[in-house]
Amino acid sequence: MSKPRLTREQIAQRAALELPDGACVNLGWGIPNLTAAYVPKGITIYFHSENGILGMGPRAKKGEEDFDLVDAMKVPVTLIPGASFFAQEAAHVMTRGGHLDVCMLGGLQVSEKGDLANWRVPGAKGAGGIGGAMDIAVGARRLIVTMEHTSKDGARKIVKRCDYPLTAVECVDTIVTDLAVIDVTPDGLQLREVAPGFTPEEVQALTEPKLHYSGKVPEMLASAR
Amino acid sequence: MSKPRLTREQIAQRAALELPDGACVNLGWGIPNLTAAYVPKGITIYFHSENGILGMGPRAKKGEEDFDLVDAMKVPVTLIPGASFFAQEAAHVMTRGGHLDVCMLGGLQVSEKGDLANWRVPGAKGAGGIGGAMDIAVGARRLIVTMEHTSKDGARKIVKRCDYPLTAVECVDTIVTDLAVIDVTPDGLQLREVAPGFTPEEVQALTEPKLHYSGKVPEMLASAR
Amino acid sequence: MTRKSKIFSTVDEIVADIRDGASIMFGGFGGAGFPNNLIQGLARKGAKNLSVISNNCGTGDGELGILFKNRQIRRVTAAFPGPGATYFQEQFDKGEVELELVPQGILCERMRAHGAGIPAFFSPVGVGTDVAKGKEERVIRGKRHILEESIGADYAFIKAHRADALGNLVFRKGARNFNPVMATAAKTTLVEVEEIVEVGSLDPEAIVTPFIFVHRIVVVQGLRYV
Amino acid sequence: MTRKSKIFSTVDEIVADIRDGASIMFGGFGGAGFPNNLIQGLARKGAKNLSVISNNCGTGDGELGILFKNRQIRRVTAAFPGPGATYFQEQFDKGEVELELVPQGILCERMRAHGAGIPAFFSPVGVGTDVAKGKEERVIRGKRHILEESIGADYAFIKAHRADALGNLVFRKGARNFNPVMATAAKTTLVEVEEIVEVGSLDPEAIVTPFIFVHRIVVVQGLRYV
Repeated sequence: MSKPRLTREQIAQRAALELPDGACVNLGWGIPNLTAAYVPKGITIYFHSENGILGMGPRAKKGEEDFDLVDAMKVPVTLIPGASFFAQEAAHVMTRGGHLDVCMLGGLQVSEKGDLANWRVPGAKGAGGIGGAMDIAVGARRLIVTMEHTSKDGARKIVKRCDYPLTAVECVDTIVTDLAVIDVTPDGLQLREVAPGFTPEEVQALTEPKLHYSGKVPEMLASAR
Repeated sequence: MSKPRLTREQIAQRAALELPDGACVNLGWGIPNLTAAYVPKGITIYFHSENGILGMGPRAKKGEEDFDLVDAMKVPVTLIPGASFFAQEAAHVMTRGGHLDVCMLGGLQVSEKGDLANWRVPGAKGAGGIGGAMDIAVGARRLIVTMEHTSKDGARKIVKRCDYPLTAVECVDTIVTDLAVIDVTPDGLQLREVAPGFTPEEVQALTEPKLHYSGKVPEMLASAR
Repeated sequence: MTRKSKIFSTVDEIVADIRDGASIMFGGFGGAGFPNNLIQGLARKGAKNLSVISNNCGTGDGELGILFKNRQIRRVTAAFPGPGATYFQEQFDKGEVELELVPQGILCERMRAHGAGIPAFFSPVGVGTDVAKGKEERVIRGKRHILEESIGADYAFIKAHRADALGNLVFRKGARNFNPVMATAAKTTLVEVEEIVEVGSLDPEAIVTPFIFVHRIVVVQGLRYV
Repeated sequence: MTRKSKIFSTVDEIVADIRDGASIMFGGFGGAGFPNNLIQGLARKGAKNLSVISNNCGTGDGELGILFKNRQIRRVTAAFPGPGATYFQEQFDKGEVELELVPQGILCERMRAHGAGIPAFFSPVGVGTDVAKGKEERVIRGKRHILEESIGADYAFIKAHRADALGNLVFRKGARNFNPVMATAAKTTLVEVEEIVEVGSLDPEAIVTPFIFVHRIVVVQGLRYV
């Protein structure tokens, strides 16, 4: 299995195609955060940050950073017209209250039912940290998990039942990986797209629960290469 | 018993002496609302309104009214320096959360334990209305009830147990009436002052629960005449 | 996918889809911050059997009064219906309209909870009073509390001073009152504003209601009933 | 009775009465809005056995780091201690400091509840996770929720941009973060500000934290750890 999978950048690029024009969107650490750079031309996304910003623009240019204007990853950003500042508590009224159109989080494991584990590897050293992920996972109108399809040691990350500490239960709507786009539905996991060069059978082999699909499964969109 | 009692204005005037400099204060309908006019010279009170104002000044002058700047009684008011606007929900964080130094409410009945009934006469027509009184009664750091000592038909309003619908239980700290100033304490009602010309025994006769006092009870302060 | 503008040209268009039986929150307090144009539009539209949430129940024909006059309202959740709410009071006395009377701060808090994804909370307000009837009571940290449930609605009708074209809002003085919290608690928030300004021209530090809570905007001269 | 000014001349004076065992909230997120001068003052003061609430646990010696380095903190409630919180992580691994790990929005909400007089609320966040351990679970409107209790503190240490002499506050951009909610949830709120202005010169519509929530003010040049 040495065929090239999508890169992290390409996963982000594909994930960006899930964002509708005008959406209010929160991006988590890792691959989700890369997505901001790939918003298709002609649409405007209002990025939300837990510290109380709606309407973040691109990273600040070198020399133009304002360290009071940072995203949740501590990166100095900019604003787009229509942006606003508010308190952290109000930012989480937006997350938990179901006001954000789309949220993207990284994942360590996603279960068949859409349970997400993304904040702690069992047995890892240190205290771990939850941050805003649990509020976001519970409240997002649509939650997209972007991650590699398998772990570095080849373990399957899309599983029947998560054995890592959970972030939230039954919260994931769509999984975008380096091998596939998969929707979590009441009838199980629906394989929507496969990475170019891969077959549904190959993706199924790297996925613990059953993937549902019929006929030819489209390739992950070309613009994502 | 035809000796003159204090007028409503005089009750308000006496109640105003309970306000410390710099206090944040909410005044309810009726006699409490009259108190604002009697704040002693040299001190500043920041009046709070449930619609989201802290730092109300006097009523607006005729011709200078701004009907977006009204108190909870719908009266156009003014602001003093340091005033701020906020939402109704935040105004009640202040009431219920214990942030207001002093609140004053009118009363229909107050019990020995400091229970207050002030929003509905049993059997009255109409739907009644609670307004902000319950949040205020529960949250005030110090709650002063200002009212006439007896009802129009002579019934005692300071009672062992309220039989009118309650506003809140064990909430009243001090009662200022046209006959007395009474503090509600864990040891019962303490008679602090009596109206000029009245004896403690006369006030006790018009008060159902036992009033505690020792020695000579001072007259309600002269400045209140 | 083209994004639809939130701006409607007329009051009648902005309320055109309100169905019979809808639940609607109405901002306003003390004569200030009432979405009176939206209310008038709803009166013309004539949707009936409404379940409404409002601090009060109108003053004569003004504010919510016209909707009671037209018998469009079946049920109301309010803190202070008000002696001036003549149509409401008449119908209440005859048992023709249902009332849930709620302490004002708790009314705010129940809406805020809904907007914040909190389904219920314990409150010290109303303990030992009629408000506690039928509610779970629990002693927490030695104090009695009752359980209050969050409250949402299909629509919020609110009034703001200024909006930008995205729906960021600022209010004017005491006219802010219930409007911001209602915007967070409804599925669809309709706002009437006196002025609409360019996106980017409101100070991001001073925006009170971010546009995420606002779905439809109409610019119209304010109506006030004093 | 003469009213005391809220303005202190030095950081050391403003923290002078903080006792061993005090509970303290600290604002700040992502390097912005940390009351770093107050923290340094507390480090000099040396109060020990502190119970603290903060989104994170410092970065090296910066932010809360110095207090962990000095072993002044016994217990911390945090959402994201952070990999850069070296002193905290060392002490945590050795079991020398107690940690309550809380989802960030719930941390905010528990503080807001405290400030709002709400002792507990049901939350959908953390259901079925480690966060739910030991908490009451209840199905409300068909969804699982857990009961979360409010959280307050003796002191809030916060950072604002500008204050007036009464303590009305405005913040700067993303430096607002946890500061306003903490101001509502502490018995005594200490604020460091970059500038103090005349009472009446802040726009009443744009004040974020009304002075009622602020008890002590010190003007001091901002300190930042990037």
